[in-house]
Amino acid sequence: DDVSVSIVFSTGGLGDQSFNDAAYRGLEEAVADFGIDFSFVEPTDVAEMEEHLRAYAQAGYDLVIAVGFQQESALEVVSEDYVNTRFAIIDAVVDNPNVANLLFAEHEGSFLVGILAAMMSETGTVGFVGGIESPVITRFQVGFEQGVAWAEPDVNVIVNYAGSFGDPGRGKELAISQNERGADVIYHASGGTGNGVIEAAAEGGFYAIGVDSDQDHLAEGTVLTSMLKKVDVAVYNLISDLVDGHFEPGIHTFGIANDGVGLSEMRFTRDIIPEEVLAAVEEARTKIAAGELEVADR
Amino acid sequence: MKWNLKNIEYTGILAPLLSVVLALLVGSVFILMTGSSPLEAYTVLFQQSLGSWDAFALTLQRATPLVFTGLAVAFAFRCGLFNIGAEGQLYMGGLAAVWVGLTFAGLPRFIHIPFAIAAAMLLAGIWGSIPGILKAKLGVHEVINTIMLNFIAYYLTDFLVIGPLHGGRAGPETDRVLETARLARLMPPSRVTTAIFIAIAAAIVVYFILFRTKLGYEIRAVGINPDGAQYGGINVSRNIILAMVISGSLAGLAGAEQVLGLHTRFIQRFSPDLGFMGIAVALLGRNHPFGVLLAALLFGALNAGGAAMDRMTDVPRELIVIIQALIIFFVAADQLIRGILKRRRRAA
Amino acid sequence: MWDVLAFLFNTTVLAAAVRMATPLIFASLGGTFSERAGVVNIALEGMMLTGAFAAMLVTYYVGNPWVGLLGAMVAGGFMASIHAVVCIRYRANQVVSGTAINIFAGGLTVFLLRLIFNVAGTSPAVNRIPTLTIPGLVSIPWLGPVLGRQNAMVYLAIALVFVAHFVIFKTVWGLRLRAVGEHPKAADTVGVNVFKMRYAAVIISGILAGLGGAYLSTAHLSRFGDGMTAGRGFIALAAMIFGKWNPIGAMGASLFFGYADALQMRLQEVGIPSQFVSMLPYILTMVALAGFIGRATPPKASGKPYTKE
Amino acid sequence: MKHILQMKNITKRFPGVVANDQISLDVIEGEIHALVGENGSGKSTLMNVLYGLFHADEGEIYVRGEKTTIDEPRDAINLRIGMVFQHFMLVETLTVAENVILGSEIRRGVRVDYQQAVAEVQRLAEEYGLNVDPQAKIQDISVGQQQRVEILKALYRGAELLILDEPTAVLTPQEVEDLIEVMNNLKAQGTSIIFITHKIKEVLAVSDHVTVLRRGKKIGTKATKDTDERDLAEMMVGRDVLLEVEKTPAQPKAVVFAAKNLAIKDERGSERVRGIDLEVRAGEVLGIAGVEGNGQSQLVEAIAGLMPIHGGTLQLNGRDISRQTPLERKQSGLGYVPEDRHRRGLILDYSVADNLILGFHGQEPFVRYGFIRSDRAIQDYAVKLVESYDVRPPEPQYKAASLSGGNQQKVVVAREFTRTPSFLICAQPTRGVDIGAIEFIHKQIIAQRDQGAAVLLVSAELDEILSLSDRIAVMYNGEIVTTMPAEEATEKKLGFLMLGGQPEDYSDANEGGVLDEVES
Ligand SMILES: Nc1ncnc2c1ncn2[C@@H]1O[C@H](COP(=O)(O)OP(=O)(O)OP(=O)(O)O)[C@@H](O)[C@H]1O
Ligand SMILES: Nc1ncnc2c1ncn2[C@@H]1O[C@H](COP(=O)(O)OP(=O)(O)OP(=O)(O)O)[C@@H](O)[C@H]1O
Ligand SMILES: [Mg+2]
Ligand SMILES: [Mg+2]
Repeated sequence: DDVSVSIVFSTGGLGDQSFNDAAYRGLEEAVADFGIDFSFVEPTDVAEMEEHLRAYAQAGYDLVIAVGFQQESALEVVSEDYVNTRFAIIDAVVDNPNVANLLFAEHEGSFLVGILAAMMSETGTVGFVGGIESPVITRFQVGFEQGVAWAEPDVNVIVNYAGSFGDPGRGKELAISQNERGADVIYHASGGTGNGVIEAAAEGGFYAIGVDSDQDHLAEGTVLTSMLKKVDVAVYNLISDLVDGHFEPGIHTFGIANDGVGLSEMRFTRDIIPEEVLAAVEEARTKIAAGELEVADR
Repeated sequence: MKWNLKNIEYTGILAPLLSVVLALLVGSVFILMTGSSPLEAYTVLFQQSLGSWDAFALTLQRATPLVFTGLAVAFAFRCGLFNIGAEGQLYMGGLAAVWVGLTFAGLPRFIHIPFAIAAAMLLAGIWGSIPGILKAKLGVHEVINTIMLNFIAYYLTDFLVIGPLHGGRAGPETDRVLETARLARLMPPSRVTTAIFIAIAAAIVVYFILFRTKLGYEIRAVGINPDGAQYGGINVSRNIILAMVISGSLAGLAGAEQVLGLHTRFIQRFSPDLGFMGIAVALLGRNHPFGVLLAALLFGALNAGGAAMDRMTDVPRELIVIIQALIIFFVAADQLIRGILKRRRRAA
Repeated sequence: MWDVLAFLFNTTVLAAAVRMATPLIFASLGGTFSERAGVVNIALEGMMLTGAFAAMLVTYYVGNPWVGLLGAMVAGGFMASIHAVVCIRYRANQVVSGTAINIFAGGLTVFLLRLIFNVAGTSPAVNRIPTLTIPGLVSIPWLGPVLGRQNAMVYLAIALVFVAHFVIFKTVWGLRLRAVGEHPKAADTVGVNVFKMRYAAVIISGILAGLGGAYLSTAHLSRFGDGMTAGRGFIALAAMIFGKWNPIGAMGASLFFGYADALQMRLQEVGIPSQFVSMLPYILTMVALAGFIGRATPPKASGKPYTKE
Repeated sequence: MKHILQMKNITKRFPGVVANDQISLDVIEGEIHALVGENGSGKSTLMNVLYGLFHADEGEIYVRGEKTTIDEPRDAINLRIGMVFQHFMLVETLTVAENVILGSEIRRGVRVDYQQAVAEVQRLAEEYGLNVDPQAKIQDISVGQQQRVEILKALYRGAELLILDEPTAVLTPQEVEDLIEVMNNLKAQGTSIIFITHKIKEVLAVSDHVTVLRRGKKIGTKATKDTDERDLAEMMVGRDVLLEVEKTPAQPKAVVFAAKNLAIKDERGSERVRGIDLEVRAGEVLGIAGVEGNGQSQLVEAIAGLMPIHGGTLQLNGRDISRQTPLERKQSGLGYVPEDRHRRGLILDYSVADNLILGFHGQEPFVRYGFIRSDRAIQDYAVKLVESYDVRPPEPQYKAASLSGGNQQKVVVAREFTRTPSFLICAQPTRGVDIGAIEFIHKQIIAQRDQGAAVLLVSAELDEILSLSDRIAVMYNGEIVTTMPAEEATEKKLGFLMLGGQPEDYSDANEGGVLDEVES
């Protein structure tokens, strides 16, 4: 019998250049490698989550993956009703024996970004643009701030929230305003809003830093790096484990140590970044991986 | 009690039905463009909304909040006010409900739930009263202020839900409200809660207020002819404010339903534009409470069936949105349908 | 005191205000035409979104963003003509039709994005309408930094405001437009074709809203994003009312919104939670309306379908 | 004898009514042809058919001998037919000149040539003695002036056949005189006119022929000289009509209503009523004569509590009511028939029954427990009123909007009169109402007086003032010029005073108007 996997995405849907897309990439790779049966759904609203999870469980899928914290409470209920189905949830914890919880230490990755930003800044000011303020986005922000402080204690961080994940126009204006206030490296964790941040950087001749997926190509040379949240890897591994017959419930944390988060390859910017900056990033990376450097998540 | 069905102005069930059919026909063109089968898609759409009890339960669940927001918009319309702010009022209602739901431990169910609902209605009513007061006293157009208050409500609840009211979860949401504040599910696992009864009761109460009370008489008079109403000894300002308060509190019920029933918590920006859909529901229902019930049911079915269509077919979810829009178009433009029907009849 | 003033009238803030206001100006002008003719256009949001998409699409294929603008105008006009037919010919409720257009546009743009580019969410980057430097203007102190170097569409928007003012208040067509929105039957009895006027006005409103969308996708930015109008159509609606259904008023109101927003972006640091700062433009608007503006009377026939015997 | 217009066997049906049933109408070139009939008899409908607003179900139209089809107002305009509507077709927010030229604008390129337009309107206005300010907005000018704008619109378009649908209903006596002069002028220049009116005197004074309609059917056409008041009245109503109001001398009792030093400003802050003193006693009718726009409307609205006062006091039955809400004033015994029944008097979308309780809708027995309506009680009450006030059709559930003007007025009168108010204000109580209904309403007003009500009658209709009032006050420019017993008043004298003449300057020598000639 073929293994069958289904995914319920978060309301951002496919095309978010963030974890939905990443999860889908992981699924696609797994399909290519293992030839599994699969199905997915892109809900438009939080209220739908429970019925989709339930329907997939009911339909007998071996693994049902819930993408995003929005599905936490829905999965809590459904995973109790279908104890023989295996579930996974990204970015949240549902403490049931048939649920694997995939958590990402965005703050750790953001810490590295902060180092890069602080050291690349010539003005002594860097910026952060968030989407809608929430605990997850705050993790990006505080990780970034700690990284900046660790590398260059005097560098100032300007923080703005756009109030939306889908307003690139506002993202651009926020970046311009931060730039006018001196920021010359701006990190965004704001979904589609961030496209505007990157455009502003390209136009204004300063640096932007992408998030979640590799956004370096969006403006070559302008996007210094992207903070990768490797949901694709996590999903692929999860399916691969399932195929091999050792699905493991419980909490799986993806951080620096297991390469679950990290920086992009910096294909277009590696030449611009001085050696000592990369060295500092590497130093922090190894320290965090070794547990010598602790990054707070709030 | 004599139902005043004349107000619904539906000459028959035929026209709306035909509208839906026509919308599906046009929608099938889009589906064919993606290479999927319209027949398969529509079979799912129907079966998963009305095809079984479970499906119908889902439809009911989706319809419930729309009944409230539809009634809210319709009520304001009856007083000549265009309440685009049901969305914001809904959030404020949800906010009050979740606060009461989280805070007052030890209350028995039969007190805790009404208390939470009342709080939702109160806060949402106050939120609705702001554009009402500004309109009545200063003549500021309610459309602007209701739009503005939507944004303010988003940001206010955004803040509270990750700040003072934030729960122990990863997401921007509160903890679940206390057991005693949760609306009971009628036929688990479906999430149809007792809110469905509140919705029906609300429609009846709104009908009653509008058409069977002195207050309704005055509110409608103000809506039709404020000068005439003033002449008739009706306090126009007071009725405008009151209508907005009631409208707001109805939208607040939608918030309470979502928070105490569906999600059992307040999730940041949980509403999928329920307030805005309420506008369409109200107008499709001809601003009559029973028309609103029917229109909400239609939308509920589209939502329920549409979600399943996304899951069970290859039709992308945008198409479902498009088909929903088409159905609204055709149902709204029922003159078109009537025209076709008339021509048929004449030809026959 | 001086600090505050310097901050409030900072040229970078004002320049940002102009940029933020531009899409609102286009769309609120559009709304003005439509409502002046008696058709409520709550669909500005959807028409903007369609325009934003079409501008990107055409520019993507043609390469020339000016041609993209034409595409936006056609697309906005097309959406508007649906609204027009449904509202004018079939006398549907204008608000319902508008709501449906908004939903439709949201679905259609992503549907096409997927069909054409096989992506959802964000389109590829395209060429942009250039930024212009106005030689004389740019060197004037204070005004220069604000208005001297802006995207060509900013100037287009401002120019269109005055064109619209001229059209509505000085031309034969404008006279008829105003008559049709106030008292269609009166216009009818003197031989003005009410339906034709309304069709024209609604389609113009779609064209303008489409331009507003195009500004977002091919002037301010260089790609289309799912739902990138982000409620601007509704703000434009408010601006239209705030501006009392006058082009110049609509521009003023749009600038006010833009300004409040630009100010808000620079305020997010003083220790108050970001959400409260984000509320500022909306609160300011309410205060301004309550304090200084007062009553605004819509065109009398707006929202009412016209029926002939 | 050339016909400019022949309408043959026109039939127009509305759901449930045949508004025009095989009606034929011949208008001779250069004549004034009066068209009369009760409210709802089909006059406006016939004219709307002629003007292209309604499409006849059957029948033919010949203009200047040629068969034509008129689908659009534009067709009518091209045939040089002009129409002045009963409910004005004016855009309130536009200026006079803009309204006149709308649809046939004077252009300069794409622009409207406003300068030229204003000059042209000015010229026309002077030529026909239709004085209005071309640059004023419609919303700022009086109803009489709006009427002139309507006529100017038709003249501007070169109308050779002019339809005037109840043009005099809203005019003051002087304005009527002026209009008649205009009509005669036009006739002299070859314009043919169809003239709709409810006032037989006017028919007799200006028309050459008169056609009478009743319940959608044509009763007949007569040469005006071959008919008289009584004859026409009977043709219209189908029975003998009492043309004079029968009443006994008043027996005034205690003062019911008193205004002292009353001052009122309008929304723009200009003073419309300047220190008026007024007393109305139980059992008398005090008539206020005045040219419209001299503060009568404001006076009445302020007494009813619908407009703030800026000075002075209002007393009803000895109590100060100037701070009371409109509702409290009603409850203190004030009844009010407003001049604009569409704007003030009725909620047109409400049923007749619901309109009959407007203002009392919060009282027993219509409402129980202060909140819940009793449909039974409302229905019973409405049935009774509809019957005793002869509202047609006698269906309390019909929307007020679907009633004819006369019947709408009866609804208002029924509502206000039934409550036997101690103080009753009647503003233009018979405007636009047919003679049968006028007779009825007049009787009711006298009946109220005889039951002891104090009645304040405001009317632009001098006939009405003279025949109903026991005392007459003349208002001019916000002040009461003089008050006199009705016996001392004549139409001429009132007319003189209404135009600003001082009582002491009046002599009987003033020349008479056209209408006097037909006074029987
Ligand atoms: N648009 C319409 N829809 C339905 N019925 C109508 C319409 N217009 C007129 N009627 C009906 O046609 C009949 C004739 O009305 P019409 O307006 O021609 O009367 P009229 O003689 O002008 O009355 P009045 O003296 O009050 O002006 C009435 O019964 C009226 O109710
Ligand atoms: N939709 C309708 N349904 C039924 N009757 C209508 C409708 N619209 C108009 N009428 C009737 O048609 C007739 C003609 O309308 P018109 O506008 O001439 O008013 P009217 O009653 O003559 O007004 P007034 O005498 O108050 O000036 C009126 O009797 C009116 O009540
Ligand atoms: Mg008439
Ligand atoms: Mg009439």
